[in-house]
Order: sequence, then structure tokens, then C-alpha cells
Amino acid sequence: KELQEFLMVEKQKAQFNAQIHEFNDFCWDKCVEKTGNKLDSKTETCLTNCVDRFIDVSLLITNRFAQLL
Amino acid sequence: KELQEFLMVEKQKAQFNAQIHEFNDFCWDKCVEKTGNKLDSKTETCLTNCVDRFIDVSLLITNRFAQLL
Amino acid sequence: KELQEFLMVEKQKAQFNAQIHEFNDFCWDKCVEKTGNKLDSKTETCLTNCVDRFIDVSLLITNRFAQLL
Amino acid sequence: QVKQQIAVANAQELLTKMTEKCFKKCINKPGTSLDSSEQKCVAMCMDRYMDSWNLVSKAYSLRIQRERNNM
Amino acid sequence: QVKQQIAVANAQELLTKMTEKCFKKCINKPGTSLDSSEQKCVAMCMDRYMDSWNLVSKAYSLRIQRERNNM
Amino acid sequence: QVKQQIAVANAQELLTKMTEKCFKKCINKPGTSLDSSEQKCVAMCMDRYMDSWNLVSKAYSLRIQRERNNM
Repeated sequence: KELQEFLMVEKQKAQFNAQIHEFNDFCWDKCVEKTGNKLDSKTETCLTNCVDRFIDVSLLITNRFAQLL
Repeated sequence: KELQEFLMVEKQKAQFNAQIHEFNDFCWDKCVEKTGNKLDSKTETCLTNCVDRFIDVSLLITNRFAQLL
Repeated sequence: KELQEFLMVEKQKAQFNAQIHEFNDFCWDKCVEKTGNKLDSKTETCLTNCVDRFIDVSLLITNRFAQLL
Repeated sequence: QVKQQIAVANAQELLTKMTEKCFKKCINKPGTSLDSSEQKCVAMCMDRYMDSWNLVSKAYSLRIQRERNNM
Repeated sequence: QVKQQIAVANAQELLTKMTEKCFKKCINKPGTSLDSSEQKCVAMCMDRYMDSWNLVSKAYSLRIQRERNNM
Repeated sequence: QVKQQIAVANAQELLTKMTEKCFKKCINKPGTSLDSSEQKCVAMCMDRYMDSWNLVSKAYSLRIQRERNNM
């Protein structure tokens, strides 16, 4: 039983990490133009907003899809 | 035996759907520029032709490849 | 034991081929513009260099990452 | 149950693709919230993506039939 | 049989990639049929893709050898 | 051991993505070797990609928390 719980937690962590890889891949292409000595604040804001808006779009589409069914 | 048949039919349906996802992904990028209140007839024709020409290219390449072997 | 060795060799070949598919996909987009009667020498050089530079970048990143840990 | 699993997998793939395609079409510069024009654009884009899916599905079915008849 | 399966998988992957890459290179606006110039373009593109595959394969093999010698 | 496997898988995915993204950003025309400006660009790009990963990870964690509180 403890083993099962342990495995489930590890699986969730792996899914969380996989999701971040996807977001970072997508939002990097959207937001990062130049790669200097650090990310400028405009790029940082874009990256953070990109993640939140992506989730917004995903929720909007999922909820609307559920209504259409 | 009936179970096997049932599973095979379901597997084919899943492959058919996976293929449509791929075609739609590819042909959407090729054909759809603006997303208004409906797809205009030019876009609709492009989507239908895109699927058929994609299959033509695939068959042409597969047959030619078989000849080269 | 011979079977294991055989399977391992086959697995390595499969990984080698998968790697070539990836390199060819990536370097084709980077280097090939027109597809005439043959690849011109500039394109050929670009393809060969693309593979070697890709591996260089990969090694550079992997070694630097190991140092940061 | 197999049928259901496939139906769910199919819907999930559709939702994933629509999210990506419609984000690209509608969110030019991600702001602090989805404004109403972005929301409207996403809703329309979603409907068009499903229209496109239906067209593609029909074209593919017809093609499979034609190929079978030619055999 | 394992060998054959890998060979088949490898050929299928190659055919899939060539179809996608050569459609993108040769079919600008999908019409009601593949016209002869599109067919010719696809055939040439396919040959070039295989040339490229061979070059890439050779470059990768040489690199692996060099890395082994340096160890 | 499961933890380690996931950590390794995670690092490998990160290395793969960084290699692809930073090659695209830094190697315009692949030459006979990585020159020093390309090497410097790759090193900086790598640091920025990890910065971006940390920002994205933080934004995603915060969002999950907010969604949980709203439930």
C-alpha cells in the first residue's frame, strides 16, 4: 500500500515535469528572441503570462467542448 | 474469437482516428489562415484536396520506394 | 546468452537508425532549399557539418550541465 | 470499456491539438488575462477546428472507399 | 525476425518523413490531382532525401569512430 | 530507484530540448567547427533556457495552487 502511494506520487511528479517541458518548449518559442546575459523583464513577464494564458485557453476549450456534448 | 474480432475493429478505429488527427494537424497549417464565422469554400476545398494529395504523395513515394528495392 | 547479445546489437542498430532519422529531419530543414537533380556541394557540406556541429552542441551542453550539478 | 477508452483518448488528442493551434492563432502577446476578443477568437477557432476535422474525416473515408473499389 | 521488424520500422519511418517533407517542398496549393510537375518534384525530392540520409548516416558513423578513437 | 530514473529522464529531456533550441538560436550556418562566438552563444542560451524552465515551473506551480484554492 505504501509502495502504491509512493509510485503514484512519483508518477504525478513525472507528469508535472513532462508538462513543464511542454510549456517551456512552447513559451520559449513564443517569448524568447535574444539570449543575452539574463532574460529581460519583458521576456520574463511573457513567459509567466504564456503559461497562465495557455492554461486559460485549455480550460476554455475543455469546458466549451463539454457543453457541446 | 468474438473478443479478438471486437478488439481488432476497435484498434482499426483508433488508427483511423489517429490518422485524421495527423491529417487535420498538417492540413490546418497548410490551408486555414483566418478563423471567422465559418470556413470559406476556398479553405474547405483546400482541406479536402490536402488530404487526397497527401495520400497521393504517400502512395507515389511508397510505390517508387518498392521499385528501388 | 547468444540471444541476449543478438538482441542488444539489434537494439543498438535501431537506436542508431532512429538517431539518423532525427539528424536527417533536422539538418534537411537547415540545409536543403532546392531539390534538383542532385544535392549541390554546398548543401552536402552543410549536411555533414550540421551533424557534426549538432553533436558538438550536444556534448558542450551535456558537459556544462554535468559541471553545474 | 475499450470503446470508451478510445473515445476518451480521441477527445483528449482533439482538445490538446485545439489548445495549441488556437493559442497560436489567437494569442499574439500573452497578457495578464484572456481579454474578450481573445476569448471570442478561441471559441471561433475551436469551432473551425472541429469543422476542419469533420471535412478531413469525410475526405479520408471517401478516399478509403475509392481505394477499396479500385482493388 | 527481429532484424526484419527493425528494417520494416526503419523503412516506414523513412517513408513517413519523406512524404511530409516532400509534400511541404512540392505541393504549394493542393489541387484536384497531382499534376506532372508536382509528381516530378516529389520523385526528385525523394531521391534527394535518401541522398541526404546517406550523407548524414556516413557523417554520424565517422563521428562515432572518431569519438571512440579519442577515448 | 524510481526517483532516480525520473530524475535522469527529466535531465535527458532537458538536455535534448536545449540542444535543439540552442542549435537553432546559435548556429546559423554550420561550419567546420564550433567557433568561439557560437560556443559562447550556446552557453548563454543554455543558461537562459534553464532560467526559463524555472520561471515556467514556478508559474505552473502557482497556478495549480490557485486552481486548488478555487475548488
